[in-house]
Amino acid sequence: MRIPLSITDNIQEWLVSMMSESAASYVAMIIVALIYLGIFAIAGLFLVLIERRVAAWFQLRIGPNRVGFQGLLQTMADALKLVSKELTGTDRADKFLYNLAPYFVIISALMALGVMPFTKEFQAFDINIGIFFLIAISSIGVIGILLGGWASNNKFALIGAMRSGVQTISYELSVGLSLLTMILLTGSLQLSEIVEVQKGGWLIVQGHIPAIIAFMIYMIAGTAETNRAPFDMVEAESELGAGFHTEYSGMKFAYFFLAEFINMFLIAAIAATVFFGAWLSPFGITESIPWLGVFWFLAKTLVLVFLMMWFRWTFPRLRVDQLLTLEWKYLLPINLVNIVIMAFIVWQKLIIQI
Amino acid sequence: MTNETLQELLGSWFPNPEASVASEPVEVTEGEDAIEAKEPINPSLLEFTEEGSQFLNVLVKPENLHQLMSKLKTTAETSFDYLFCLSGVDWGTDLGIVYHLESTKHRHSIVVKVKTEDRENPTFDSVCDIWRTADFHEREVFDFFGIKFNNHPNLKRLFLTDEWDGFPLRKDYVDEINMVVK
Amino acid sequence: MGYFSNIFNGIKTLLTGMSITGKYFLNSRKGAITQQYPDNRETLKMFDRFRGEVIMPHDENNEHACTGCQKCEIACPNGTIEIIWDRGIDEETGKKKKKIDQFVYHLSMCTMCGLCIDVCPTDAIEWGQNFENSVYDRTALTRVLNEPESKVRAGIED
Amino acid sequence: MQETTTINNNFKSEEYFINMGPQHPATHGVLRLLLTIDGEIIKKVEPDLGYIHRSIEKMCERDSYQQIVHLTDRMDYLSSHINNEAVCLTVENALQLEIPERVQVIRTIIGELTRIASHCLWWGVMGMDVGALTTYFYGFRDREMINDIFEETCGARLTMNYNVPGGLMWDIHENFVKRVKDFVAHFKTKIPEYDRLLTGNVIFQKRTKGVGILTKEDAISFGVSGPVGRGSGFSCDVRKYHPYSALDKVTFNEALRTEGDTFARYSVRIQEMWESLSIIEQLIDNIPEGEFRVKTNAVIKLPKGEFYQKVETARGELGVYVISTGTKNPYRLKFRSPGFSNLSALSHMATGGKIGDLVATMATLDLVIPDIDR
Repeated sequence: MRIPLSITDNIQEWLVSMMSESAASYVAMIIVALIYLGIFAIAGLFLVLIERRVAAWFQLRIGPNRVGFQGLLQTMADALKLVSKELTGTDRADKFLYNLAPYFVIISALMALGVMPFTKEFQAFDINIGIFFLIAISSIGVIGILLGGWASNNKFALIGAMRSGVQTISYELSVGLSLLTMILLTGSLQLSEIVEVQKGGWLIVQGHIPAIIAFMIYMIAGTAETNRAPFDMVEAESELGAGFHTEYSGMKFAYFFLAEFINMFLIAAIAATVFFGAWLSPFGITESIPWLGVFWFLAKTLVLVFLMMWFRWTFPRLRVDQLLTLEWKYLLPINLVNIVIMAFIVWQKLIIQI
Repeated sequence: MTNETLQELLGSWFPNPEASVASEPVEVTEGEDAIEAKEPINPSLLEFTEEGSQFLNVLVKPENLHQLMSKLKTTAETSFDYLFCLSGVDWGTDLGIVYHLESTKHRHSIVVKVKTEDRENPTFDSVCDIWRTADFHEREVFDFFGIKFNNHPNLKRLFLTDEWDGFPLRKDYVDEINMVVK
Repeated sequence: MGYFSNIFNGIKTLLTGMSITGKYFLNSRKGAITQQYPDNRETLKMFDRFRGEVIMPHDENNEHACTGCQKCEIACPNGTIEIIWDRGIDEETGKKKKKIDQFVYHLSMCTMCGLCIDVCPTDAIEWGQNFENSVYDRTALTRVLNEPESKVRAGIED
Repeated sequence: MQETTTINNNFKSEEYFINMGPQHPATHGVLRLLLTIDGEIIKKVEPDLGYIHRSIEKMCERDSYQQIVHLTDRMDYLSSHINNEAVCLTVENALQLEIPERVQVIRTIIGELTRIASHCLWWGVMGMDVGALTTYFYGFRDREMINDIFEETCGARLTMNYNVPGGLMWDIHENFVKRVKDFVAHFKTKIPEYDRLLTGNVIFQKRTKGVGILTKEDAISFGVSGPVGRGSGFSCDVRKYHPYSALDKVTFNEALRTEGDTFARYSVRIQEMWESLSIIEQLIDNIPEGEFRVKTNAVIKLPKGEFYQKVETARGELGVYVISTGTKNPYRLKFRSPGFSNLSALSHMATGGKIGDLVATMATLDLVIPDIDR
């Protein structure tokens, strides 16, 4: 199996010069995994910081600005504090599941990062079912939440977990269908190919009206997938205290917290890849400098992350039945019609090509 | 309705049987027209006073309390539908309740008082089937004065713990540790 | 058609809300209402009438205006003020006169109602604007307001 | 057929209890609600009170009338000025004191400012309870301006104790009029912003409309008052029916809605902020000159008798019922607190709704726990 267009190749070639091929491929995988783990643990922390600063600016506050320059080290300090904290738990909790849950959540979040095309070269794992893999992985996280809520032996946590289950099962459909709409345009699930297609214009431009509708649906459903406000039924601090992670403390809580932010990054990154051409620069202005792709990718992703933060700090929370109404009565029918429209457009070649 | 007409009307609801020994015993549950026709000048079981208060005060016997209250609420001329204050009072020898009523239709007010000398086991009829707000207020009175209410759906301590000894707002309550007496 | 107008109206109201928060986001530099407290200590000035604590002003001769009439002690609802007084001999008239030994003020019990200052006939006590009252030991909140060796200003009668 | 029954039995839903509070973000203090719920549906709500009961009524029986005033600050601390005013009015009416017009006008202005401040806080917290966290800070920003006005004139931001039987503790500060005018101008631009941010929001409307319905009959029967009652069409504004201080000199509309749901109560409060602004505007330019305090005896003794005074706090009708035996302490003093009666209707309003509805309903009840626990 050859994995094209990926940094694993480069590392593997370098390793093969030192050891046998099979050993080299394993070592390469571990090295790449460690690099990703390191980068995204830190990136997650910075996302938390960004969220806090952005929230503060929406709310007439300043936000954390004491630890390090402009509070840059604040979340590091918080993480250190969380690591050093005592891990508490409830009596008669299902200890094994209780301990397992945070790892489920964080691992599923980190796994999805593997296929993200940061640039043409910087992509760990470019499988031909990339989008499918992403959708599949991103819904594993909910199992962790369900486990955590159920195993905590706390009624608030249980309600939160059940809500999470309901929510994810519903909104998965919309995430999948809205991405499917775009796949009609690309004809491939492989992320590198999806990016390649967009050299003739970002998909949101190519697909115009149905693509914009699909993007809106994707952002709504994606926000719901990450359990963020206005869809934070799972936590809903004014209703459930802290929801499914009520009984978690210390590092286990930090895993949940970090996973939420990495998930948010992921949802935004998928949107950036599928709708906004991943690492492609607008109008190809920096095409000659390939490593700037990372910049463009992150810029697009962060803009979308900011959009999600804007949602969170503006809107009230929906009620749990309204959440389902929104999905089943609005998003899903519109989505299905949208796919038909998109198919028609692709069939009739009404695509806008630059 | 002015206080005088109120007094007249209310008095006619509860004629004093001793004042009309000659006449037949009157069923209090009968329509008011019948009673008025029989004994218009009958002194009442209720005691009225306006002294030292801005409202008309009615003192009613515990056994007539519930009947008077439901009449006050349902009769069209009075229609006291708003029980805005229910306070327990310890008058030294008596324990009692003061009901402040207002009519949202006629905008007149009345104060109904009920007293009992039984300090061991004071009991009145509950009015929470007439005004639902009485539910909480009666629980508060029970909590602080130890006055019990018949037919109350959920009569238990509201503010204090169930183990609390005594009834703090009674005048004879002593708590040497927590109470600072000046 | 109500279905679609619902959607459009809904989205419109959501965007209106976002425009409000967005406006504040863009003006966040000058709009911040945060008081960076320990840093702004220099510029933080309380209003003249602010009730921080009860103080007894002394003049340059270490004299105050308290005659020890105990009106404040009676007026206080919480027993915050305790006046330990004594009888001394007035130097001018030679008569016996009440004077305070210690004006004890329990800040920990004070509710800042201001009744003591309101009743004081000689304006001997006033409001201080200090608001940083936290201490490590509770006994530090019990203060003696009159300075040691201080005495009543001449001519103050209750 | 037989099998279906078995399956149903296996999946029989079970009611269970949840303890909401005393430490819960939505109970705004130390209110404890015992919820019986079936899934998300609330079957029964039973409030458990008394976590901060201080027995103010008993304390009043040993305090002088001047001292009682400052205790009322600690009841409904968001409308402390109006609480003070209630006690002062009771004493003044009992003594039949002639209160200068200046005092009445100042009391009314500060009372309405208190109402706006309380509603600002409520608006922020209401938004937060339904999940829009940003409203909290916008509400507090505007409330802070009022608190500054209070601090400059009264010396404290929350527990002001500015009223004394017979008038005011001090005259108003020289900046008072200017600051109030600044605030009125500022706040007039902010209420439309509140509306655009939260009131119009489709999610907010979905969350509040048709939720926690209280009919007019129930409202009267439960004795609810203030914005909660007026949201149900129960015209109960004490300022209209039993005007006190300078409230008979101003014209204002009683905010009234008939729907009786959470959104109606919300709208009433927003409307009340406009009305309060209008009252302040009518009074602020012509505060009459005169004394700010009438001399009273150092020891106030009320004549023998019973006195009742109603005022309209931000939460509803506060009643002060004093039984005096002619001594310097009241024989019995009862506070009819608005929050207590309003809370008694919560169970009725929330039953059958979801947990999210309970939170939204509770937010529009605008509970202040010390007011309930006293």
